Amino acid sequence: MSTASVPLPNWISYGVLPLLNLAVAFFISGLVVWSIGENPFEALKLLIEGALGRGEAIGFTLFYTTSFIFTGLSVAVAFHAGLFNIGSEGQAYVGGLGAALVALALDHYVPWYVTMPFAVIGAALFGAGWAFIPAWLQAKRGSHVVITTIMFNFIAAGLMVYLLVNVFIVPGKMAPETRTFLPGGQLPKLDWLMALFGMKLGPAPFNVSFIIALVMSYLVWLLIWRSKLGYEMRTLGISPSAAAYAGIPYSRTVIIAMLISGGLAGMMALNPVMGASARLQVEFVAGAGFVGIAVSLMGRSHPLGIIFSALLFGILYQGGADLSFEMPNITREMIVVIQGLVILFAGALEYMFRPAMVRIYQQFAGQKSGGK
Amino acid sequence: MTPHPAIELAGIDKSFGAVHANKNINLTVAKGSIHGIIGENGAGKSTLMSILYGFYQADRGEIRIDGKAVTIRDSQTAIASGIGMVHQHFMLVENFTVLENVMLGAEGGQLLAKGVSGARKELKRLEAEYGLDVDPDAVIEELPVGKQQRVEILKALYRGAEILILDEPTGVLTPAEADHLFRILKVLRDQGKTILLITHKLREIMAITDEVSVMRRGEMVATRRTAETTVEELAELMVGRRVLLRVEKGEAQPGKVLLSVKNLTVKDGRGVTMVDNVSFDVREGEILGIAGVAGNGQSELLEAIAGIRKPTSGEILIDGQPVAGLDPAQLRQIGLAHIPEDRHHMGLVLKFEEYENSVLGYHREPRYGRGALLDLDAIRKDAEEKIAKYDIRPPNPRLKTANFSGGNQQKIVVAREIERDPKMLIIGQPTRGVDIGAIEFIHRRIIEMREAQKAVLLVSVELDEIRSLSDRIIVMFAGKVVGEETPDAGEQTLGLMMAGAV
Amino acid sequence: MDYFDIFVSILGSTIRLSIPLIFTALAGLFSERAGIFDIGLEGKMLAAAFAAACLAYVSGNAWIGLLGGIGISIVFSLIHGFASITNRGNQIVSGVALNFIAAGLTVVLAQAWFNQGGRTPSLAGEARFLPIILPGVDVMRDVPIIGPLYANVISGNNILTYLAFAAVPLSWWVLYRTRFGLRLRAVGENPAAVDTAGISVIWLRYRALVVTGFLGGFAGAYLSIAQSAAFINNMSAGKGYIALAALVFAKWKPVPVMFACLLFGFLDAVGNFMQGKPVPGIGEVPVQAFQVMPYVLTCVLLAGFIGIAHPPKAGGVPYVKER
Amino acid sequence: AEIKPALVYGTGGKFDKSFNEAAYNGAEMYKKEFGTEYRDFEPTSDTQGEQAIRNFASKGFSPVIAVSFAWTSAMEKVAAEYPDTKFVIVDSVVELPNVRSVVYNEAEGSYLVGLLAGMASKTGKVGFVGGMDIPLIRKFGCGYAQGAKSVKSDMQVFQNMVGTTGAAWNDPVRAGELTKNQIDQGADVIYAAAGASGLGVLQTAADNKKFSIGVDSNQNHVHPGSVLTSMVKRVDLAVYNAYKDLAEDKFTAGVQSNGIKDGGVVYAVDDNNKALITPEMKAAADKATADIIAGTVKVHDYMTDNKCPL
Ligand SMILES: Nc1ncnc2c1ncn2[C@@H]1O[C@H](COP(=O)(O)OP(=O)(O)OP(=O)(O)O)[C@@H](O)[C@H]1O
Ligand SMILES: Nc1ncnc2c1ncn2[C@@H]1O[C@H](COP(=O)(O)OP(=O)(O)OP(=O)(O)O)[C@@H](O)[C@H]1O
Ligand SMILES: [Mg+2]
Ligand SMILES: [Mg+2]
Repeated sequence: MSTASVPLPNWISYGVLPLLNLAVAFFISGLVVWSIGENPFEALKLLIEGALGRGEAIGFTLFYTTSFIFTGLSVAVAFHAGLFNIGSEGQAYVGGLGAALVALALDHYVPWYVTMPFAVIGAALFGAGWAFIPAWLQAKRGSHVVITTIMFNFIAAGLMVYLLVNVFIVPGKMAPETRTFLPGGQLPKLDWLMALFGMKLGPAPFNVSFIIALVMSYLVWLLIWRSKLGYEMRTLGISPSAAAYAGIPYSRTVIIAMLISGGLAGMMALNPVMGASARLQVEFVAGAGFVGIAVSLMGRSHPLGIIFSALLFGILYQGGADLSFEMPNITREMIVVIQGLVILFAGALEYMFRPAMVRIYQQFAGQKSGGK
Repeated sequence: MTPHPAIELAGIDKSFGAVHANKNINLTVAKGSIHGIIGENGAGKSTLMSILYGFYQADRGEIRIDGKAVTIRDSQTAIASGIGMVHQHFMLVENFTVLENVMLGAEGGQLLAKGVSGARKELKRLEAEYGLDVDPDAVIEELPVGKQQRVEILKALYRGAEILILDEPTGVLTPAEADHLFRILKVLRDQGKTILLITHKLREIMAITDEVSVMRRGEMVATRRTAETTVEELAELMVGRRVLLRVEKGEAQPGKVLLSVKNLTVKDGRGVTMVDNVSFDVREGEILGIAGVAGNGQSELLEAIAGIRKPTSGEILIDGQPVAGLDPAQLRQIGLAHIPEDRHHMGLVLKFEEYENSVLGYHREPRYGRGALLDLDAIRKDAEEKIAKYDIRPPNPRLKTANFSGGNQQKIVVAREIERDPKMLIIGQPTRGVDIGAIEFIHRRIIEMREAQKAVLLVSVELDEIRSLSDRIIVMFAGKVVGEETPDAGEQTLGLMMAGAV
Repeated sequence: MDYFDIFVSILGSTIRLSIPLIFTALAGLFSERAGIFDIGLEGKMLAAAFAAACLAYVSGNAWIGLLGGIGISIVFSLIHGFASITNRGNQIVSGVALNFIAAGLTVVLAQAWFNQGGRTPSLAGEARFLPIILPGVDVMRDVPIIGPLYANVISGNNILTYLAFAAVPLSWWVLYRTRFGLRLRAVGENPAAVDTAGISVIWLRYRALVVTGFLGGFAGAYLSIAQSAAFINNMSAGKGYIALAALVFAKWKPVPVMFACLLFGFLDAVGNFMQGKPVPGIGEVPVQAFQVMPYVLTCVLLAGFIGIAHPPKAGGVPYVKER
Repeated sequence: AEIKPALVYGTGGKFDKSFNEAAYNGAEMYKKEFGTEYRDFEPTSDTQGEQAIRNFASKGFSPVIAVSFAWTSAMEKVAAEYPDTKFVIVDSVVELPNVRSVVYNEAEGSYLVGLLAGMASKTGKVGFVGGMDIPLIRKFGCGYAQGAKSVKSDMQVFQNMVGTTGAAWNDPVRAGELTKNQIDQGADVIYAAAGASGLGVLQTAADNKKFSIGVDSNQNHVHPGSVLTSMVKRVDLAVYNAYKDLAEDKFTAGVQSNGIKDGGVVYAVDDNNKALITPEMKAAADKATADIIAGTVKVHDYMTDNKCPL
């Protein structure tokens, strides 16, 4: 009890403790791997090689990272306003519709760099739109945003499939997906960036949306820690009663926070839809919205932390794909397990090691002061 | 052979991190007596009682009940040792009936059916014996606080408590309810029960205790027979120096009416009328005090004026303009500052750094940043100035607000609201949980506001505070204004009004 | 097929689809009334379905499968308790994490053990809970109205169905007529009151979570070894969340919980039935519209358009002793 | 010559007792016969499928077979990147010089089992439960309905889809519930074209003592006596032949369309269902087969115009 209030320096709170939690999550993942009869160290080696071994692998890793930065930011922005947005998945899905509509409309006429800003806006608008109803319900009716956003993930899946199957499908084609965008509707790959480091990107779909993601990270940082709106969101997130006292309008702030969150989730669609497959496909989000939760918790809802934890999950996803390729006994769902363990240890059990850490720290600090 | 004392505490010591809440406490309480414990906020009274009731474990020291050393590990062992406690905040399940609350933890078997009839009988007996009447089937949240407290006492007695601890039991009671409580306590004592009474009200100590102990900064500094001491001596023992009971201030120079409340009615979330057709004016250069027992609508009134709560009907005028529809931000813009009752939940965001709290509510003003962004340098500089001027310690705007003490936290709020140079100031409980030095400082600031011809509306449950600061006093009871008095009105008069007896 | 037959058919379908919801919602009832939010019901159901299928397959006995489902579901509950009671972590985050772990681990293990693409082998005979034909069905069948109802709705369900309906009054009884129930309801409203009454809040909440795990195990087992004959990747398909919505709708009371779950089951059944059939006055409605119906309805319910629900007061807040 | 074959399954998983399992059986058949080891991979998402195909290609595997239309765009990309590698895609068409596209005329196969269903039905009502609602599956349903109605023009055909996302391939509970609905409405033969969800259809039909029809692989053994027959797509042959052709240097690219004529789609008869197919049924099916081959009976392919003329 008494240790709960002892302040720890930031490098422990934001550095050592998350890493410790992460280590435990990985340790348990290793046990799972071991229990199904594979060598966890071998698996780790394969995973890291698969994610970082070659230029192409790094390209894939960064491709996944890009998606996770967007969804991580999405979850984080809502989190700062005290909202747990589990709907990034569905918002990204609907965001893909916005991006695709822009690409389909413009790709015949203009080059990609003209399409891009419109696509960013389109994706963000559609993602935000999908977040609006849960946001409104939370703001005005007090319906818990956790459940409504989960429901909206399901509804998004129904809606998108309906559109793809009945509206966008190319006649005679099997897969429910739009036509392939022309280069005017595609985001170019970042070969040159990789070449700068003397690596070849190969076919990896690492593309311009990575840069958009970095820009968004900066903007989110600016929003949360430097803007008046961000200040209001944080106030509301920590203490709704203080926000009411300060005259920060609850409904408006909740809705704006969710709209920004949904917009960021929607932008995630740029990466797979316009950057990789150049078409809108069913289920293209593939769980990235849920990964965003883990990314945001790992990264302590700070854009810089999010970039690093998105990279971590990028490595996990790419390396995991390669791992399951090399060790067919380990299916890709192993990544979902690791993801769950990270959320458990970095999120729900984040304080588990704090008391022990406080004791160690106090001993250490005590020795130092005792020495003088 | 002389009987053992009911309670003996020897060398009790307890720290919370750096806070040394109880230092080597020794205390002896005779059986069949009422023993008072007094001390300033944070002196360690509640901590000591919590140790006795098994909520906390002492770091050192021994507890003897009836001469036998006991280790009180948890509330269960405390109950088994015959100790009952009535907490400052009632420990009742609000949507349960009285009977269910009394039975909770003493159900008398796996199935409820068996215990219920026994419990009813026992409640009847206790009612007859001690005059503790409550309807066993009433739901707690529908009972007035005085009755809720009786349920707490019944709970303890039902478990066979021989020792009863009451922590600030009268803070929420009207004088009449308090009198009723004291009658009950005397009956209990006469039946041989031992009572430990924590209170801030020296008058109550004098009225019903047999002995009184004084705590200061974690230490037990004195124990006196009540009959052999005086209020003045106790006050001095408590604070460690002579106490100024009145604040120095000049004649009031009231100007034009600045704040006017007309027929205001406010209902709470459940539709219960909390403020009932209240009207009053506050002029420039005067302090209007609102006295009343906590929970009689003062909080809701303040919140309605501050724009946090929507009034159901009636008017609020500032400078003659109706403002009832405005939100707190707009009200700040027209010069209304608000020091809220509850700094932890309203006035401050405890997880923020100090400087972030120093602009809470004013963060949209151009001097703290143009456009959409905040100018952190300007805010920090501003915060540093306030820290210096208000002697906020430690003087570090980057420190987390939760790490300041209560008094200093209150100063952060006061500095923010007063330094804005508002036209009018509304204040709730300005010195609750604040140490004596800070109290004097804050009182001086409030007087200065009045001297600068601001309108000040002060709500406090501390009659002394109201009487020493206000130029006029209105009393609220059950949501209504029951009368207006001058500060010279006798305590008795005000007390009767607060009880709704006028 | 006349309207009455349709009605009977939909009613039968409603019951089959409601059972996992009833078990799960009752499971949630116990943890939420004790003040622990449990968004991890979905994961419990999934994990239990997997364990039940595995054990039923290995042992060839459905009851052993059921025990396995209950066991793993309780383990999940206890982890949730460890995070949210012992370590005072965020209950929603913990629940979400457990959902992920269940979704992933079931497939990883199923693949490693059975190599069937994340499924368990099909079960047959004793390894499943088979429909029970109640006595007198053949005699009753031709009685108008009651006959078809008896034969097609009341009879012909598996034992878990009957247990689900028995669990409703039993839950009510435990909650309102036993000491455990009184304390459980109290701890969800005001844990401090329970603590000062000399009852351990932690132990009480853990016990509530064990009950949650116990009931969650039935839900999972129903999916994999009664309703179908194997565990399939993600077979809970959001039912845990729907059950949660039913719980809110039912204002955390056992009997209304049953009716709320029946309502969701009914919607699902109607949706299935209406698929590909024109709706009078509207024409053919896309299947997706029916499929998203329960989710839309959940949002409508949560929005309080049908009465506002007050959750247990202490729900979601870790208990810290006040000073 | 020695080859280094690889196989990438669809997202339903290797042992779905259906489509993917057929491909697996083909590869196993080749392995047993020629002793050549092969590598296979079960992707669970679209990006992953593409990566797997590319991984195999880059590691020198050839031919790389990808079963499922879901890998169409992946195949287009990867095959262009590795022009010297041979690829095979099943259920879709990729027009590249190093790709063999194997497609089936499921409409014809479904017509045949529809005909059998119509003859086996005592109620005059039959059912179809599809997996994910996509044109390919509607093509199954449409062919089936045509076959059933060829028996009796007022034959009632209930058609349901399990879902609209990939999860629909993996939801036997809902599939079973849809089946039960159809049974309640009077259907007594139900055709499942729903991947792993189909197992729920077969199960429910067996539980209710009705007939079901399996798909892709021969599923007659799943519930002997209840599975009337299976509409088999010889994906196993496609895999086997691709390996064999390359090993014998006879590999050809281009579209390989398999209908009734070439034995690419058949209805399965084995010991498990011999008793269920009466001589009349067999005769009718044989006649229909001949008519289709001769062109006197034209089975409409839903995917040519996204319509079913019924
Ligand atoms: N759980 C705790 N953790 C840390 N510090 C605590 C805790 N409980 C009490 N304290 C500190 O211990 C000291 C004594 O507090 P206590 O509540 O006993 O005072 P008190 O005399 O009852 O005051 P009051 O008159 O305000 O009720 C204070 O400084 C308080 O802040
Ligand atoms: N419950 C607690 N948990 C953690 N720290 C506490 C607690 N109570 C007090 N402190 C810390 O102990 C120190 C001294 O507190 P102090 O007794 O002056 O406050 P206080 O007057 O009791 O405040 P308040 O009455 O407003 O709660 C401060 O740093 C305060 O933040
Ligand atoms: Mg205090
Ligand atoms: Mg106290």
